[in-house]
Amino acid sequence: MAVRVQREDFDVGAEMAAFCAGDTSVGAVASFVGLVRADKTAEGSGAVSAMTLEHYPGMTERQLEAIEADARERWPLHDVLVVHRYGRMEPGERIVLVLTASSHRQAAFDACAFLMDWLKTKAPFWKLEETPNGGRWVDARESDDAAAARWGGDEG
Amino acid sequence: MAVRVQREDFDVGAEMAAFCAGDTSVGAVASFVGLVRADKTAEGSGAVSAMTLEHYPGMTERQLEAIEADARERWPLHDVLVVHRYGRMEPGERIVLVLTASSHRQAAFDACAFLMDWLKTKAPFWKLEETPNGGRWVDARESDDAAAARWGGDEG
Amino acid sequence: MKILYFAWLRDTIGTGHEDVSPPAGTVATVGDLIAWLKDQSPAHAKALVDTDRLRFAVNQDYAKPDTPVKAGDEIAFFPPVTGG
Amino acid sequence: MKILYFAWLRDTIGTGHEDVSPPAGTVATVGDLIAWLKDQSPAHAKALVDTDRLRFAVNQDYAKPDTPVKAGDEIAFFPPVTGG
Repeated sequence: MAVRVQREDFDVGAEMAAFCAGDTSVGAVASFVGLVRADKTAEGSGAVSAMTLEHYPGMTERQLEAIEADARERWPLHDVLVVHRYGRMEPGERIVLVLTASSHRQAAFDACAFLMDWLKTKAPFWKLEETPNGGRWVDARESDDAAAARWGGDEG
Repeated sequence: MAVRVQREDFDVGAEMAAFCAGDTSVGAVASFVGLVRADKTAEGSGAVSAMTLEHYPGMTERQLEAIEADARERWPLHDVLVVHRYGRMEPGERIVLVLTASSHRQAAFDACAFLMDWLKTKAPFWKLEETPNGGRWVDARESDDAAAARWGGDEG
Repeated sequence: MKILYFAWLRDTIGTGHEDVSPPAGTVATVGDLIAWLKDQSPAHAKALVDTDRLRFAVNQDYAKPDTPVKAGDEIAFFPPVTGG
Repeated sequence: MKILYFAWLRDTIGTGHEDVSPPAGTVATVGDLIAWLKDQSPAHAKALVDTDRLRFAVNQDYAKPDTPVKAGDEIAFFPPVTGG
């Protein structure tokens, strides 16, 4: 059980090396890294020069832990790690890391995708983009709601 | 376009750091690492103390490149890396790494799962397990064929 | 009650947090609280006008308009989340 | 023709590669080659008896029983793959 919300960057290699080290029943580790895209804005308001991720301290950790507990109920996971940053980040910077370990690859893949889908719709983070036209709060995307809905049992 | 077949271990952190570095249109990197499991044997012939992966030099690279090209036709991928080891490995050792980069997470996840499913059924590798009862060639699993079939268009 | 605002709600209202004490008997639910807050200033009214665009939490759990609230609770208002 | 065997086929046949030159006119396809090889030794016959358990490649591409073969080709026989 590991969920971290932090301002500083994370080292994917170091996180992965420490992740379920020495557990020889793990056959599959899936991971996801989300990065700041320079072309992220959808409204044609120009390239994104940076973004600031705001969060709700306390509730964010609480929701991430709830999402992680849910993933562990759905799949036989040996370990899970979620690291999510907040604060100002420039294009190319890492925002989020999800790692899942299981005996078999399908459980690791599915749990990793599930964690990202639910995190996108439940974890209290908000993106403020810096564009040539000024700051702009990113709108939630219906496609993210649809992605989360496919897992069913959304009690949020 | 990168496919490597090698005896030596790989460094996931270093591979990921070099992967599509500086491409600020990448928003999502999915990865998969397959590891040797101590409990891998299905026939109750005892714990696996090690396994040796045999391959078909030349054809292996050729098939991995074909699978990668197929993934690139199906999804808008910025980069793909497949590293697969051969030779003797003990429980806990890394066997295979797949990295996929895309603008959006669903393409990265799907392409990564697709590459693993097809690699499992098309790339000419064979596992010989060392068990207390001697060496044993691992049988192909029907579940792997089923996993590969869900992507359709299998021309292999 | 401790009220928190995030993202554009904070920008519109002009503060990220405020302590409020609605008169006894006026606010029993999140919905009551929204109605009461909207009367506090034009900025509040503007930020809270469209409840479809709002999400709320009571004591750091997602809540609904009929979720009960009481003195001492931490109640947060924010837009749909956009992390990850 | 250069013939390659992998995994348990190599163990059963006792070699990983051999060069063969079937008499002219006898081997036009992979299926013909399998039939000819099975006559070369009891070990060949045993390894190649169940074509459902076999996979084959001609010049490093997956092939079928009716895939043509000719002198100079590299033809490989192996079990279903189990990598990853």
